Amino acid sequence: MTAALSLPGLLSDLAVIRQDFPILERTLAGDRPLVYLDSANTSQKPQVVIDTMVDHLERHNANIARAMHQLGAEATEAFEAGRDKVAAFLGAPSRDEVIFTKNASEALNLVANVLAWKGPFQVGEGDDVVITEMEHHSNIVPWQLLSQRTGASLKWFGLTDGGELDLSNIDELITERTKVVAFTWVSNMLGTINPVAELTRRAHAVGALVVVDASQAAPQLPIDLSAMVPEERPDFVVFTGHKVVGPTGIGVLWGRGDLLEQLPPFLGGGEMIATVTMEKSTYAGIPHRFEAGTPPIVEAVGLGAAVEYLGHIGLDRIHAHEQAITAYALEGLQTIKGLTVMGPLDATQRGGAISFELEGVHPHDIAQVLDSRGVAVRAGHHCAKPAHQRFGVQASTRMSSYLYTTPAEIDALVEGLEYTRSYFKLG
Amino acid sequence: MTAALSLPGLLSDLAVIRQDFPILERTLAGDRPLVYLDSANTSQKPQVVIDTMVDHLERHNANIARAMHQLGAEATEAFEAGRDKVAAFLGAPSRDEVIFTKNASEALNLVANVLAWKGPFQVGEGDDVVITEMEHHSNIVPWQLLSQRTGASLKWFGLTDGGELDLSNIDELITERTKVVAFTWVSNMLGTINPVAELTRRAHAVGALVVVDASQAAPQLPIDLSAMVPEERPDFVVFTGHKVVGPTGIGVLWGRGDLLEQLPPFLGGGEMIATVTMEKSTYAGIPHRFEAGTPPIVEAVGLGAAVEYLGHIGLDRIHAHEQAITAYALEGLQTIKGLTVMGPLDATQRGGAISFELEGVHPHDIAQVLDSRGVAVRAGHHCAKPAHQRFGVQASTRMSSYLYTTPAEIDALVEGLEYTRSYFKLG
Amino acid sequence: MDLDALYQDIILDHYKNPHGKGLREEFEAEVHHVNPTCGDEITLRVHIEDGRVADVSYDSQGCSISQASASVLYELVHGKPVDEAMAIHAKFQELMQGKGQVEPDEDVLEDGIAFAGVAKFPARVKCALLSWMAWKDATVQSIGQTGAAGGNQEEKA
Amino acid sequence: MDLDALYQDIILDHYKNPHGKGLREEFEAEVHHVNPTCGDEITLRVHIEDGRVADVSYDSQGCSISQASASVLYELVHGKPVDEAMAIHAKFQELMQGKGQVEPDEDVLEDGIAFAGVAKFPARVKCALLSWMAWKDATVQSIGQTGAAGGNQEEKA
Ligand SMILES: Cc1ncc(COP(=O)(O)O)c(C=O)c1O
Ligand SMILES: Cc1ncc(COP(=O)(O)O)c(C=O)c1O
Repeated sequence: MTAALSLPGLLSDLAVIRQDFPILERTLAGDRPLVYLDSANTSQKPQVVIDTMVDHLERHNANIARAMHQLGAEATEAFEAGRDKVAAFLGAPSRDEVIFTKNASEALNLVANVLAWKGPFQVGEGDDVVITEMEHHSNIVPWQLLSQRTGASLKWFGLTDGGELDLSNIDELITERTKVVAFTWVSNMLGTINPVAELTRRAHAVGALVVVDASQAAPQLPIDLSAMVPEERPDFVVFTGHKVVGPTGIGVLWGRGDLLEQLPPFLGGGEMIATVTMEKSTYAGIPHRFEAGTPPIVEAVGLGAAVEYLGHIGLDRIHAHEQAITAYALEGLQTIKGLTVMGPLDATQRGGAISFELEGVHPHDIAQVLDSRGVAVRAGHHCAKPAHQRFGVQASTRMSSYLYTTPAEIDALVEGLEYTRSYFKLG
Repeated sequence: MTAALSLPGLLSDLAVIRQDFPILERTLAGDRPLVYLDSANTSQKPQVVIDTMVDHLERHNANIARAMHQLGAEATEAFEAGRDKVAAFLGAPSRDEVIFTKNASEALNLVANVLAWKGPFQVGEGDDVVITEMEHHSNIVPWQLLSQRTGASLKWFGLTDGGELDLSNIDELITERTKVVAFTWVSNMLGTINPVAELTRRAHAVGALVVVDASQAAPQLPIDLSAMVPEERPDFVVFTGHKVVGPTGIGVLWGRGDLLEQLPPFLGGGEMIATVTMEKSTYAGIPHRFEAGTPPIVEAVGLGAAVEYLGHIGLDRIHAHEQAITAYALEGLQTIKGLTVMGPLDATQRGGAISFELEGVHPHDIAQVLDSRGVAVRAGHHCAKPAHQRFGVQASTRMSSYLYTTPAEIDALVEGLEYTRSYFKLG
Repeated sequence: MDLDALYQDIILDHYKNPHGKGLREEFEAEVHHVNPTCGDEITLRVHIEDGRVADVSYDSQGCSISQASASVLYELVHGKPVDEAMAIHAKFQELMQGKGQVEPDEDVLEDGIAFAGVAKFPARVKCALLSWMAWKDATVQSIGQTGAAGGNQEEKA
Repeated sequence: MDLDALYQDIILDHYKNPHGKGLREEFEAEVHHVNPTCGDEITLRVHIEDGRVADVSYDSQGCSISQASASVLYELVHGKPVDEAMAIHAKFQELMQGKGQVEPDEDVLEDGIAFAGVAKFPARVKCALLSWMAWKDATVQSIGQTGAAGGNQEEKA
């Protein structure tokens, strides 16, 4: 196979974009160039994100809101500009609906946790929470904890053999008892893109809250919450900074403002209060109500630069690039004897994470051999054990591309897999 | 007053240390050099912390634990080395007892939150939780929420007029009903240093858990948990990265290993599990059990560099420096007509945050005038409303120094306060 | 930073001699607003009579800007028809949120124009707006209670 | 990275033809261990008789390293006195945690010396240790049950 540099949809300025990512120049042990195909795990960072963070730390560092000196004003402005940029990135109806958490997992836990406490949306005995078999553990365990702790029942959408949600029993799953429906927009294992609008409409029809895990969607699909009709707009949307070329230490919870205003507090402390007395405390308005303590300041500054960077390139173009690379990869992978791709096979209907099995070699061993050639992929359960169990496997190998991935890197993967077969003496 | 560059205890290499902090070269509006006296709010960052983070992002960035490629191994090693460095900084009996959170507030909430759930330490009706009137809101609100949600009673140590804990009714406060005693090591408002060993011994005698907020202690006092006798060693110690010359987005919870092992999980998700099935999940051992989702990776790397930097200078020397500057500041402040310092007046018995009132000018206005001269202080309630209420004031002005503070900067503060008096035409 | 742009004499005068300060007995609605960041507080009562702001009485703690702003608020709205007072409120808010780019209208804002300088200090804008937000909140509540016309209830903050 | 240092022929042989695999009926303790990072799993049973490791039977899923390691474990400990088996365990663990700096003792570790290369791959050390940790856990439990001497219970991981 030869590098098809002219695949339709490929970013025309791919070579220039790659120059934005200093790590791509690294050579690894054995003088191998890095072929990074683990972007669904975490993305690499462009220079502008790093430089923006450095400039903040070297020139504008101060605590925010509470500090009224010049540095404090600069830091506050930079931090809140990060919120504005994230709001724009999501097309959020209001910037105050954007809450910074430490990662996507905390954002999901925040919602699940506050629903355990007294309030108009409290979940309890007799209520149902519905999730899916393809969720990341971070969108499973919080709901398991919620149901264990409140007596609510946890229900699951199953999966079809093709890796789609099985909606055939939706009427049994989404009923008047349903209080929450939580699901991933794009699967981090199967790549499946779920029907957000349809599921949301169904859940809203029975008065359930809808929580969408957009951790894998935000990096690659254009999102415009304002453009969604209210019945089809989820109530909460979550993503994580480090997968959208931003830093670790920051995640985002977007929530419908009127809902957020009615939820009980999550973490208590500085910044989230209106007033504190020994008898009782009252809480600040959103977003601060859910941001206890010093927030991830330099991280919000970095995340702002990150989503702005993606915006400048254009999410439509990034999406097209991902589709082109994914199609090319699906094609290449299927040339390999004994290799089975899990999840949808049509690149236009899926995200860019491709998990597969190779008969006769365990995923760890595949990843190890690939690594010896500089090709970085993920092996294991990808924090999606129930989905693996559904397909009767314990682990798989996953490649995942991003806006800096080239067809030549896919070629390197495919060649590496051929080499793996020969290394393990498969016929 | 003239700059006393030879105060005993002052860091001998202060001029060199200042060069490590790029922000100290900044000039502000009006070409004023920055005089940063807001370090109790957040500390400035030395170049080595910034550079270490940049190097990580530019060369070693990957997700940890789950990634088994070379970058993943490097990132994991760098992250876990951060944990080792923090463990060494605290003298922790075991590195696995060091849990990374997003800030000190989350660490405190973690403890308060898990005590609400079923387990050997569950807090409920009839139980007491004891805190103090000088706590930061982040060590108040979590306990208010816990008591509201479980029916436990919240009790408070009061304060003496001198700003010390009033221990006269300790026998009524710490009883067999007491399940938790939580208090700050060093007050962020009054500067008071609390008797950790004594309080811990008393609390342990009745079987209560002891939670110490070391957010203001960790930056300036040498801490050696291993050297403490078990009866006097707190069960949990909390601090925050951004106050120890580290980045935002990371905090630390140290907890006694056998306790942590018995506590129910806090946030659920990736990394904190042993196995996940649709029926049930089991959880990983410590520290991962309490670190759901992608942790603050680059932040842990930065924090590691930060505590190592402090360690190289020496916490003893930093402590002596703080005491020297604090003594010099207390002296200077008291020359100002109408100025009253709140909290202990003996620099050897207190931390480096000094809150004060100036008759006839509101703290915001003081801070504003000082800011116009480049002097950055904090004005307001410093997230310690109950303590302000105790002293019958609604707000105060606070100066806080750190290892880079010079006597000349204290002079600038004192001169700025004189100018404030004249600007507001006080006689 | 030009301190004098912030601390205009008018502001310092109102700070030292606040107009209308103190809580008075006739009112339909009382509100308590705080600035969570710094802890400035105000308790404010509004009395509406015949579609007019018959009285605004308040007790407050805070910096010179927040105190002077409450005093100017009192001067500008008491005795005015609710509609007109609301329009003044809108003008003042526009001025405060204009980052120093909005030219104040002295005919409408009178002493309030002294706050034009405050708009250049983002951290102080909240101080200046505290009493005004409290007033609007209380006024909308008063109108709800008295059923008096003229208030624009949908605009409730 | 030197792949051949990791995938020694001995390892690949044990992987393809694991010794002692399968769960057998005689046992005092059964444990289930997982590697949370990657999901490798093992169910392992230990049967102690007269102070000896009469049998180690297991069912496991995982990579070549973890599978081969279980097979080598079986070969090294079954039939040995518990004390001696524990000593072998200690040696193997030392080798694995030695970052490639520990020289393996072939007299004690036999085929286990092939794992010396694994110690240079930090991400794979856990794979190699999974079955060994499970074995120790189960053995300590078995001894607790049978009351047999010789086990070092305090050392429980
Ligand atoms: C004594 C004390 N506790 C807790 C905190 C909270 O720290 P953070 O805001 O990083 O959560 C602070 C600082 O703000 C503090 O000074
Ligand atoms: C679909 C999905 N949800 C949630 C997460 C959790 O994100 P984080 O680890 O940043 O909390 C991830 C990534 O790990 C993911 O892929």
